Amino acid sequence: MPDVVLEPRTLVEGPSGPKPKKRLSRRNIMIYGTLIVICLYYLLPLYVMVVTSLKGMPEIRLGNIFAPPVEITFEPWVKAWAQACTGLNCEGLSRGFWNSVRITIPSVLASIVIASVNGYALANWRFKGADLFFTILIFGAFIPYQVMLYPIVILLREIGLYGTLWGLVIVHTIFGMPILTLLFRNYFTSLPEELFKAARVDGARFWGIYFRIMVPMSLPIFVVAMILQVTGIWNDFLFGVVYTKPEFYPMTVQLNNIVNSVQGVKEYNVNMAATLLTGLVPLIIYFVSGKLFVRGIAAGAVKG
Amino acid sequence: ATELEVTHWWTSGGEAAAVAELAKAFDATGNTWVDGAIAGSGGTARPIIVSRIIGGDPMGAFQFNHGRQAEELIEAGLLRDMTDVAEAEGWKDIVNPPSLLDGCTVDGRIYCAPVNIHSWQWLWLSNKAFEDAGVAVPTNWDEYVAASDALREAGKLPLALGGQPWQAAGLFNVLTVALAGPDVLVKIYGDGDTEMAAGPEMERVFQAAADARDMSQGSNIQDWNQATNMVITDTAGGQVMGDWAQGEFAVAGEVAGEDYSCLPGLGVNALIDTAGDAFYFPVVDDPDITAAQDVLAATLLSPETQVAFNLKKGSLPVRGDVDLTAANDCMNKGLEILKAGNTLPSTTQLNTEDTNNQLNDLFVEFFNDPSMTPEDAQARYVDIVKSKD
Amino acid sequence: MEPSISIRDLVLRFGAITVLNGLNLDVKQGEFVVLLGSSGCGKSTLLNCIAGLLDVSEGQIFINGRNVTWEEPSDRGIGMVFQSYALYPQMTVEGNLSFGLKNARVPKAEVQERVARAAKTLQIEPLLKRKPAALSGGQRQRVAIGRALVRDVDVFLFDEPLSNLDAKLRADLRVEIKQLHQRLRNTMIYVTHDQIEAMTLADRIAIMKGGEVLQFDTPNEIYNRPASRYVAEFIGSPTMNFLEGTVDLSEAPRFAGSQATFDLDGYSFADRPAGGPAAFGIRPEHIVTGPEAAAKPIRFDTRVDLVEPLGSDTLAWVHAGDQSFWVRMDGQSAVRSGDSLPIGFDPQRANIFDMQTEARL
Amino acid sequence: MEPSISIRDLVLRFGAITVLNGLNLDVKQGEFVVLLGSSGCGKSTLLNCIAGLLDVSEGQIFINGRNVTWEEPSDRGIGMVFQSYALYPQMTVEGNLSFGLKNARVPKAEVQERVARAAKTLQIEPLLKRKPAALSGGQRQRVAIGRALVRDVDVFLFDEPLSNLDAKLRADLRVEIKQLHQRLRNTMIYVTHDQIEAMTLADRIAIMKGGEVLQFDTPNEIYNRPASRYVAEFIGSPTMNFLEGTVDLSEAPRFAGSQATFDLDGYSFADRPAGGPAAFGIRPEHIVTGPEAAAKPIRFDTRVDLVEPLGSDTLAWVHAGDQSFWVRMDGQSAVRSGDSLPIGFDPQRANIFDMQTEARL
Amino acid sequence: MATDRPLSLFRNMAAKIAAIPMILTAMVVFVGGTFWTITYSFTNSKLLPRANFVGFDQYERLWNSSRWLVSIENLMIYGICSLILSFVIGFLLAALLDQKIRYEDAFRTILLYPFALSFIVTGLVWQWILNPDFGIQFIVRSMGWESFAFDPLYNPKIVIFGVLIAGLWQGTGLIMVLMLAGLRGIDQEIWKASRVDGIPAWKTYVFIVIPMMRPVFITTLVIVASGIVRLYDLIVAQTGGGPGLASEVPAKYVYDYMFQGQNLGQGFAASTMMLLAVAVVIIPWAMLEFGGKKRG
Ligand SMILES: Nc1ncnc2c1ncn2[C@@H]1O[C@H](COP(=O)(O)OP(=O)(O)OP(=O)(O)O)[C@@H](O)[C@H]1O
Ligand SMILES: Nc1ncnc2c1ncn2[C@@H]1O[C@H](COP(=O)(O)OP(=O)(O)OP(=O)(O)O)[C@@H](O)[C@H]1O
Ligand SMILES: [Mg+2]
Ligand SMILES: [Mg+2]
Repeated sequence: MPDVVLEPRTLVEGPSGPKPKKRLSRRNIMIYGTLIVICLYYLLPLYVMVVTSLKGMPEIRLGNIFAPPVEITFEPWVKAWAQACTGLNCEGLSRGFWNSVRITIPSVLASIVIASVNGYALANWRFKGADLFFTILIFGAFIPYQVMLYPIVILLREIGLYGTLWGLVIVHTIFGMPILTLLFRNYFTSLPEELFKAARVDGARFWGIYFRIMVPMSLPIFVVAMILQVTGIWNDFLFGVVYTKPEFYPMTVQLNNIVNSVQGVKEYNVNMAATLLTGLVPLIIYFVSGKLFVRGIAAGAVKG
Repeated sequence: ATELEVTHWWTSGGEAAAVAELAKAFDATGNTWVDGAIAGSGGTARPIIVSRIIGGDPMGAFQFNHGRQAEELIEAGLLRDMTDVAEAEGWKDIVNPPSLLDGCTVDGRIYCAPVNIHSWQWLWLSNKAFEDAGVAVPTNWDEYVAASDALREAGKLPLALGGQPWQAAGLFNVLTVALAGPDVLVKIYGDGDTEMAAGPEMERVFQAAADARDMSQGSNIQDWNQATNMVITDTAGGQVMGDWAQGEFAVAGEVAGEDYSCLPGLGVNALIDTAGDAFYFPVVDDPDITAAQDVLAATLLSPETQVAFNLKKGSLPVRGDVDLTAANDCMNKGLEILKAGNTLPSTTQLNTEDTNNQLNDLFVEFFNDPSMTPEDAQARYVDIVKSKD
Repeated sequence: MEPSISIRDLVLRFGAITVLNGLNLDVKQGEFVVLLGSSGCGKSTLLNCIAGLLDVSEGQIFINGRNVTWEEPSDRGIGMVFQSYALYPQMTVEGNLSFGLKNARVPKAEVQERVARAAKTLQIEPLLKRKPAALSGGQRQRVAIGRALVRDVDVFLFDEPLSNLDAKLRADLRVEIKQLHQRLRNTMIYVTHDQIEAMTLADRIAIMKGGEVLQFDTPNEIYNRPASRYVAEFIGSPTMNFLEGTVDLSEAPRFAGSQATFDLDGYSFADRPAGGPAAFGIRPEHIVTGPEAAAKPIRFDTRVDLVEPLGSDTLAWVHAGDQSFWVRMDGQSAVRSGDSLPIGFDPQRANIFDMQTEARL
Repeated sequence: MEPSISIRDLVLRFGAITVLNGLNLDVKQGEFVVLLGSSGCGKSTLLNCIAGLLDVSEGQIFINGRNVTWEEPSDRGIGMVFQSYALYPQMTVEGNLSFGLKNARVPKAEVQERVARAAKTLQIEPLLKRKPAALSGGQRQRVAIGRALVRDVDVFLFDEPLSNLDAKLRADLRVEIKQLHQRLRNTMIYVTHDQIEAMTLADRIAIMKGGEVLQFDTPNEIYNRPASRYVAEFIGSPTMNFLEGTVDLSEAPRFAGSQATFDLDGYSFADRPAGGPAAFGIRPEHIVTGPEAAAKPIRFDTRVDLVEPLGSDTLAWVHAGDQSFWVRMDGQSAVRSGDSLPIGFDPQRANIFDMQTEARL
Repeated sequence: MATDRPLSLFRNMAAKIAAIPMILTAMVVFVGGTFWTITYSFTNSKLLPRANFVGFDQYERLWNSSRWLVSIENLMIYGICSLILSFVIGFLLAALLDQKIRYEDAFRTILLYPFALSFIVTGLVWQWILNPDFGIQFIVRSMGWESFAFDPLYNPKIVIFGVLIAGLWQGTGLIMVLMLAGLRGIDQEIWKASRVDGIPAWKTYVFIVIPMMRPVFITTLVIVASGIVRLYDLIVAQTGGGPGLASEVPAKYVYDYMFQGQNLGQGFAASTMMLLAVAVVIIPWAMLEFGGKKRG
């Protein structure tokens, strides 16, 4: 290193190097302490559910819901999954599981496809009146589901889809549309507009740009939408039961039946096991793709 | 064999066992009962049933409380006219009391098949609880009220009452019948007699309701059968609930008269109403299903089915000509009253669901808010009666 | 020969805001036109109108004599290069280049051939299999140019293609674009707000302001004979120096300023100038300093306020009374802040503007 | 006088990556130092270390003789101005200026007085009640400077403050910053990768590369006697021309290139240069053209490849054999692509670098 | 040749066709359904919708109903508390997680997982934990503190806060993620500037960062507020509206009257009031927020 003329070293005193980082600094204790306490609070219900679902009824009746099981039994899980009765059907949740899968997959796909196309059209192809429709959609986000129950029954009847799986898919698509469209629109708006222009100059049209340019760039937001929809649709009870028939009843109908049909005493352990079993799919999705979820939201979902 | 989907909300232990009897009988005819149980209550199940019918994809049959609930569906021509089956089976002659069939009749045509009689007017008492409290098992409402302090002291809840609105309203209506008499009830609900509603008889009922409110303070439960369970486990002195509670006692293995006592009409007016469940049959295109519907209707009222079903359900059969030797103490009490003709129409027959719903709201509020005076409650009661149609 | 691009009375509004206001422009075949103007003056808007990416509110656009006002961007025979490169991030360079061709259903063999040719022209052959994320800024911009190149278009549109690059790269790519134009001889329209780019690249420059074209002429003409004071100030760094005063055209043209009065011998006036209040403008590099100044017809004795040594040149900010000047001197100049410095210049090198209309006299 | 800022053996690592590697730097009181280097060389990192925004991995930092290595940024007596302005968007200009003071519990009257003074210095008084969103880029940057100004700090740190502005504004603000420095005489450290800014603003420039300081000297020295080939190439636009060949120091120093061989009369060699393979560098503006070229000791007959008229100057890219040169000529030059052009230059003006070490001979 | 301005209807044809599902949903379902609802709110429909108009009778009855008034009051209390608390808690959690901490992923997942569970499940679990006979109250008492009382679900005065506890537990994770995303979007130089200015972190958050997160807050607001208005499942699962009417909410009123009470007209009147309230807030706001500007 030529030419760097240093002053005589008269100054070399006092601290040097990195700040001594106390692993247990007050600040760290506060932060981690708070976080751990909060996390314990958030985990408490899950803990109660798991613990209870592993106890036998006598043990539950003795009290303390927070106490760990003295004798672990998987009986309640077996019962919830395969034996719990609803009316005459004593197959537990297993009966509804595949229905839930059959409902969730097409509903999630359809609602995401439609909402993403909407968001894309709103963000990049702003036609006259687009804002109006969007405002109505946002308004729709606030309409209580119950209000729309009958109008939609009539609608589905008129288009001949009442009672079919596709009718239910349409209903899920409709009610998922407001929030998903908002997310997709915000995301697509945050993508550089020049890309869209470049593609138009390159001769791609509406669908070409959507499929070839936009979709490949939008993995994060698709993950967000997927997670939101899977959760929402999997957990839905009302639509599943109102717009289909027993052959399609989702798992939540069984859950409702198990939880609400009290046979003598409430079998809390079975209820909890059933609850956990029903929540398992969305829970797994959260635990697996939570990271992508956060990234997706950060990637533009919140840029209004 | 035709598959017939039947929707109902009988999912508690006793109820489910009873439904199984229906299904067994129906399956024995060579058809298949497809069970479409929806747990919860009529509130959960009804919109589902109605949606299915409006949506043009109805189930084969469904359960309603007979009375005015299905009126509009019938008027809209969505439900089948079962008069032919009724005539072929001679329901007119066998259904007892005959008023039951009136609930199914619109413009002279019969639209439903009643399956049982459920009466509300029962007080269930835990013998052991009173024993623990050191008082005799009461034989009427007043004794019961008098015993409440002793029960409290013994750490028992005097009166178990679930939090669901219909239970509160039911309790009140039972008190009305017992304390003011059936005529009052029929006048008020049937004729919308507001003077009667505001009158001194009802004042007394409201006072009694306030007593009941005091007695029920501290029931942290929602479902009716949890309340029943408190009586079964002797943690509560008693419960006012319809005869379906009987099914719970039965499932728990309790013996009437020994473990528990029952007082129809609260031991004051030994009367029972004739509410009940009935099956309706939506109009469908498929002739196979129509045929199966006819079979089901007939099966429901067959003597064997009636016996098997009602024993499990704890309700009374709709025909007087069946032999219920297996019936227990309480059931026999009911049968006797029925035989004696001491019946009155049920609130589901007298009121629209709308009125019942308003009554539910009023009484659930009353029973849960000790600051609401009986006078205030009565004033609102009069308003509801005034606006009923 | 008919103009390559011809814009007639173009009006563009965004809601209530009129961004382009009755703009007319004719670009010759093979010409390199630069649109220059300050931020927000409507350059990008105009370019987007030509490309068909914005729907015009009024007026018409012709490309090679064809009215394309309502045609799709891809049918207009244009290629466009953007400031942010706008490469499709999920495709390889090859994919980026061929995307437009595939959309136009060009046969596969031809696609390959054209991509190969473009890649060769731009020397990006080794990059063909990479994704844009793995490219440097300069390489990305080259790919973006390639994307226009493969499509064999008549007209290239550039929207500040070099703004995101650092100075060194910018200079290099500027030369490459210039060479590309010399080789292809396509019509090119190039938006920038960098004067150096404008001056070096353009056959003609259109100076824009508030959605209008103020002057459309060769760089030389714009630099030396700006049509208005705005143009004069806009072009040149440091900016032109102005003396305010009055022009008297009654006899021999004279300029009377607050500090000095002098003859305007040799100044080439525009057609029929009127006299009156005027601004006399002289560029910093047309001012000579020190001994040479004495030989000039107009002279000031100034004091130096600030010196900016650029290495290659030295700029000085000097004043005489309340009149300040930027002066450009040799890079080796030893002048210092506080020195006194005689300066001088020729009226021939000056531009005089009317104070009201701002137009060149 | 003790140095204003003194950096000793500064090491900074991000995880496994060492960004600054034992850096030393002494800045005098009141000096304007510019850190110049290409993107990613660690300029911002160094500045952030000085400001206390990054915890150093090793080494010490002194400000006015005080060891501040572990002090909080606000206690170091520094003010900082950022590229993105970093104004608090929801506060008025006044709020932005006074927020730090209020927080330090400066009495209200004094806050007002200081804000007023800073606003006056920066001529932003009329803007005090506006929010940043209602300001232009230049105004925003002035407010950002004001925020440092009100705090009466000893040292100003600037991180590319002008990069987000357009050329014209950049030039204006550059002058303002220079004048501000002349008035305040604070120590200022200024990061940029714009050479013009560096050359005009700096008392001394530190050229950085890969987390090290390559040369720390006055602009003039750096321009005319770059310590290494990297520095020479980095500074100056167009870049320095190089002829590669061999330096023979045995007798009279001679340079033997592929095209020509010539004496190095008058070249001032560094202390003890070795001969051998070397690059002979000459800046474009030190090359004379046309008839004058004949008088120079080194001459080439070249052909013009490309002409870039800048208005004030004209650049030409010429070649002789396989040796190319950038040449800078007068703005009025009529040279055209394809012309032949004799050029010439002095070895005195040249810089010769060792081919291996890249150091100046 | 495209010389003439084409009919504006046919510009962007593909976009319009692609937007048909959205347009249909908006117009037929949301607008159509709303008008249908409003229309039938003026009838005395019972079990089936019938066009038997009775003027404002349903509304009169609605506003005379103490249950409706209680419902509105509850929704107000719940809504305001839930909005404030979920924003405050969500933000605080996000700020905590934004401190460059280790195991951020784990913490985040834990805070977010309740969102995967339905309100039904949430309501059940919390009903249980809050049950005085074997939940928290029982535990605390059995630890020796006999007079401890915590039975929100059985105390009409505070039952709505019992619901709030569960609602927040379920929903704050999502808010936290949204806020975290917003925080990560803040220009790092702002933080540096405030540190140089010597502004303490909390002040930077309150006075600088939060005001900068407006877009995030808006998206969050839409999500939270729409959830509040539709509050139903949680109430049903946790309290069933009880004790008494103490935790009734409008959506439940609508549902109960439409289906339990078989008085569609009344349910529709209640819905109309809800929709009206939402429209009054949403439409002007959405116009401002989404209309006018071109992009984002
Ligand atoms: N979509 C739009 N809606 C409303 N106004 C717009 C829109 N796009 C651009 N404008 C306005 O039109 C004017 C011209 O914008 P344009 O982008 O053409 O400027 P520009 O000359 O390209 O500027 P820059 O050099 O900054 O790119 C600006 O005032 C801008 O605010
Ligand atoms: N937080 C960080 N973590 C890891 N590496 C970093 C981080 N910040 C900077 N670096 C790396 O340190 C090096 C120096 O970064 P720095 O920002 O100081 O460069 P710079 O000279 O300011 O560049 P520019 O001119 O682009 O601003 C870069 O290679 C960069 O990738
Ligand atoms: Mg632009
Ligand atoms: Mg930097």
